[in-house]
Amino acid sequence: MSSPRFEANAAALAALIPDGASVAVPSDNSGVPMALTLEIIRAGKRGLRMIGGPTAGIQVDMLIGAGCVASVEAAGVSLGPRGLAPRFCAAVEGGEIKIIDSTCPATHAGYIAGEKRLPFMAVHGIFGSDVLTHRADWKIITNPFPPHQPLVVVPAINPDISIFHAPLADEHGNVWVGKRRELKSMARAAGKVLVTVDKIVPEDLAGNAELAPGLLASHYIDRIALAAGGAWPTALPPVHPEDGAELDAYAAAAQTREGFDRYLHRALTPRGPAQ
Amino acid sequence: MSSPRFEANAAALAALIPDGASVAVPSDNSGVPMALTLEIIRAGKRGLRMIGGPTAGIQVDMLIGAGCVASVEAAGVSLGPRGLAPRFCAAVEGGEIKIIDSTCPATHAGYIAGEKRLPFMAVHGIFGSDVLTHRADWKIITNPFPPHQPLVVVPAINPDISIFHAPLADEHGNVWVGKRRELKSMARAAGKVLVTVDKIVPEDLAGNAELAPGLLASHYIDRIALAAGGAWPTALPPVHPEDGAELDAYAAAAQTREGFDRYLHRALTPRGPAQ
Amino acid sequence: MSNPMAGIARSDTYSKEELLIATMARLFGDGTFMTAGVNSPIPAAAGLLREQVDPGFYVAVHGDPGRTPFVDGGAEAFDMAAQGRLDVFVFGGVQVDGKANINLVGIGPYPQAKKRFAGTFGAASLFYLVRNIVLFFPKHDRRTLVEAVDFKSASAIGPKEAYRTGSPRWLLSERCLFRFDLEKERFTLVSVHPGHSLEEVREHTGFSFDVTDRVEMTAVPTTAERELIRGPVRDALSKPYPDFARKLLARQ
Amino acid sequence: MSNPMAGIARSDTYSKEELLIATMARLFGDGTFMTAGVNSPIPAAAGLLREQVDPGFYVAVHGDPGRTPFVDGGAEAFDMAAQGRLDVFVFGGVQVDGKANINLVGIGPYPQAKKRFAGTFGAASLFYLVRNIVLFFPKHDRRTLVEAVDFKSASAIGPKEAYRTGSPRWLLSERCLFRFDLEKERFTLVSVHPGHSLEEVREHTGFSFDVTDRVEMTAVPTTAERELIRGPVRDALSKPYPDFARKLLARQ
Repeated sequence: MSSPRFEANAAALAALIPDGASVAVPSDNSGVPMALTLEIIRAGKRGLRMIGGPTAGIQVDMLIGAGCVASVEAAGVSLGPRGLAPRFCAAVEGGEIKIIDSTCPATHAGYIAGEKRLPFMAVHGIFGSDVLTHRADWKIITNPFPPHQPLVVVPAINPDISIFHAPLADEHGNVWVGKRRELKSMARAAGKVLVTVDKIVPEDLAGNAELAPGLLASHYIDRIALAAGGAWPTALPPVHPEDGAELDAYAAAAQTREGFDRYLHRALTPRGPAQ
Repeated sequence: MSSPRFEANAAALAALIPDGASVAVPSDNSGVPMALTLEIIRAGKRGLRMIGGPTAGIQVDMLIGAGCVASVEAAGVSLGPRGLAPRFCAAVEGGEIKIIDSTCPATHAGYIAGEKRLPFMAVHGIFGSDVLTHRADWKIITNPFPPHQPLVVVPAINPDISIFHAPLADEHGNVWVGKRRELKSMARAAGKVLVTVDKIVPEDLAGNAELAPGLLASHYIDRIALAAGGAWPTALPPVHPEDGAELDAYAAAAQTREGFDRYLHRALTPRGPAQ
Repeated sequence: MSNPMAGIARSDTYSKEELLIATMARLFGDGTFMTAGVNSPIPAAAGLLREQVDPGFYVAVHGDPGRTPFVDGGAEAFDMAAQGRLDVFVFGGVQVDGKANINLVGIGPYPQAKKRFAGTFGAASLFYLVRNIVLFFPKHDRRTLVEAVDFKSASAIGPKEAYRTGSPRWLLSERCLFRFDLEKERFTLVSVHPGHSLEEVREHTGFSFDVTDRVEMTAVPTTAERELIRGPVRDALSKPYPDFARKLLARQ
Repeated sequence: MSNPMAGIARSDTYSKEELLIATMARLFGDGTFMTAGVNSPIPAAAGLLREQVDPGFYVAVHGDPGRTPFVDGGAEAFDMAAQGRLDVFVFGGVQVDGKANINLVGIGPYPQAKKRFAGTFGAASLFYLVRNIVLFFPKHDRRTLVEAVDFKSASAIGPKEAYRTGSPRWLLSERCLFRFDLEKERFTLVSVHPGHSLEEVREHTGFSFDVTDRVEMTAVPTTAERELIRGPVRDALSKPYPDFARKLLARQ
């Protein structure tokens, strides 16, 4: 059975993401790999096709602002309580990136189909929505069983790469994602899985009955790197809350191109929560 | 939000199962509610339509032997390492019960569709199998997306009642099922969920980050009863292994009608692991 | 922070926000489980108020980890909704039209909007699943309540045979309350808030709607409701929405 | 327990079981992940032997909680198989026919069989998903290796366009080893075990099969293989299969 390789740091993971790759990322506060994101920006990646899990936030906004992104497929991109994602909105309004609008359960269905290698999955509702109108890749079919009602079906999502940050891994390569079950689907659906973690312990977590249900087992993971605090400034439940001041600072700075550039320059220079 | 009611004992749960109900049960060593099973037998339930999770073992064999069962839908019914399920095989050979053969991932797909209230779900393979030939309720469809290959689809399974035994519940009604994720699907797919547990603790387990991923939350559960050792003699990982001697005794006794009746009489008389 | 009351319109005995909270909470009467989404302090407050009035009611509040019943990640809420277990959800947006379509995506053309917003989130699916959907558009003008939204993020107007466990039922604004009739695909005015009028509502509404013989006035928050809002509701709200709790629900 | 060797057929240097284990393990050569199902001591032993030879190989053994990589319940293994992550699985049954169909359900009519067995388990789906499927029917006679099974629990003969990540590749019995050709829908005899012959195989096989110019003899277990079987394999097997480990793999 394959085991993930441990890399020295997030930069080594970023190096494994080719330009133009489709990259699945978690919704905010679900293990957003912010340290890895900075390394992707630092490495100057281009043309990434981001896929939300099913939404996205500061991470994708930063990647867009840094010029790494060609398209975003998401049910929503925002800074949550801090309002709109400024670089995302500006890029869509400016026609600089392609936006592929989705709706949350459709994206979940896509990942679940992807995880099962099923070609499609059905989703309730969506009729009448312009999301459906603009998704040439979604279809309305007739339930093959009585009462033969119409149903929206969406194709499997199988991203080239899934990336996320988790609180804990063990030396065997098992990663604890806790309640964020969609990370399991996103990982299993992906061609490659790159994970940063706060901590690596020797104990085989698969043998720990309490932690096992929240594990993504080692054979789904390609590379792991230690990046303590790698989700900062987003929250990483249950380990730490968001850094509200830092997120406020980002939301304010990113309102303008210049402000964003200044923020990014600062973020790329000293690095991480220690500053 | 609805919370489950706590009942005094397994007998009170058995009383809630009407004759003729479709009843989903776990595969062996996945939380088989044996104490509840004895109460169902004691209450003289009839015409139950059992659905495996996706397989079944001693529990369904006993219910068949006791005359409670009209039909079994399962991917397999056996005593595992102890060989065939004698009362099941005799009842099928004698035409006393209806057997609806399935295959494991099709049953899983049925429960997952049921949990999502989707009318159907696709399953890989199965082509050429006589399981498919004899399932008038399964269909071959064409994938609506390219390459438009054929696919088997199975209808949702929404049992009237799901029953299982779990190691732990809290006073709020959350039940810890650990790694047995299919129990979550089976519960959410069901009209009613009846659970016995080894132990009830005051702590709100939903607030325990380590245990939460293995929880079936209270709002999916209708009734809970304390039944310490309620999975005995089957294994309840991670709490206790199977009682091999007792399972050997069952396997030997159930080879004949008379042996089964003697075993059942003994099992109904003093009760449980304490004897 | 020097003047926490700044900018808050008040009547003598209740604030505008308190009226909206109390009115919204009454719309939740037949539910037991509500989810309050991101950026939704008033819906969260209404849910918390309803909890105070009805011990069988529970609201999961986004942003309060102590108020989530979800243990299986992001997909669980949508499965719950499909199971008919999600009774109440409050949706906002940038536009709503006379067929209860809402727009969360953008103003102007698509995809290159003149003004882009966050996106549809779960609305397109939940419009068929949540039993009692309240559309909450406090800003009530002809740019918000429009004849036809620029982008239908979510619409309840689908095939009759489609699986459905719910739909939009209410539209609450700063001026009034409408009820939505899915069969007729139209809103009916239920009541205008104190200080507002039918004529004013017509003037500021971009879609046509039905009116009954006699236009009611929205009931003002009772003393009991105001005390609950200013006490336990405010306390519970101070965790996910500290600023809102402090500024808008300050004890009078 | 007085005579642990009782009833065990042995050649001078290896037992029948050791030959089957060593032969089976060689069929796993290009895999990395195997699952050994319920009641499968010889497949489990073969997997454990392969692990000793190839550190990249891993076998999950049913009945040994320390040897399971599954944390998401019963469905996970089938998803893994669909992902192409399940390289090796060994299936048995009550009948196998010349098209590699296997019967796990019953002898005689359906559903009211003359002799009912447990059921199909996951085989109907896994026949399309597990890359390298070994059919293991130690009892080699015309009642077991039949022209057409009474009930096709699992068949690999499906539409060419169907999703497929694997299929049956081998049939191993007490007498010989066949390779299955999915295109031709036929078995080819690969080798007969020492002490057996082509004529004997023909006599006891109910289906027709292809033969190459020269019938090979199955390679006997090497000294190294035997030492591994009698050492670390036996030790690992003693947890899930204590009786089998004690009786059949006793050190000589």
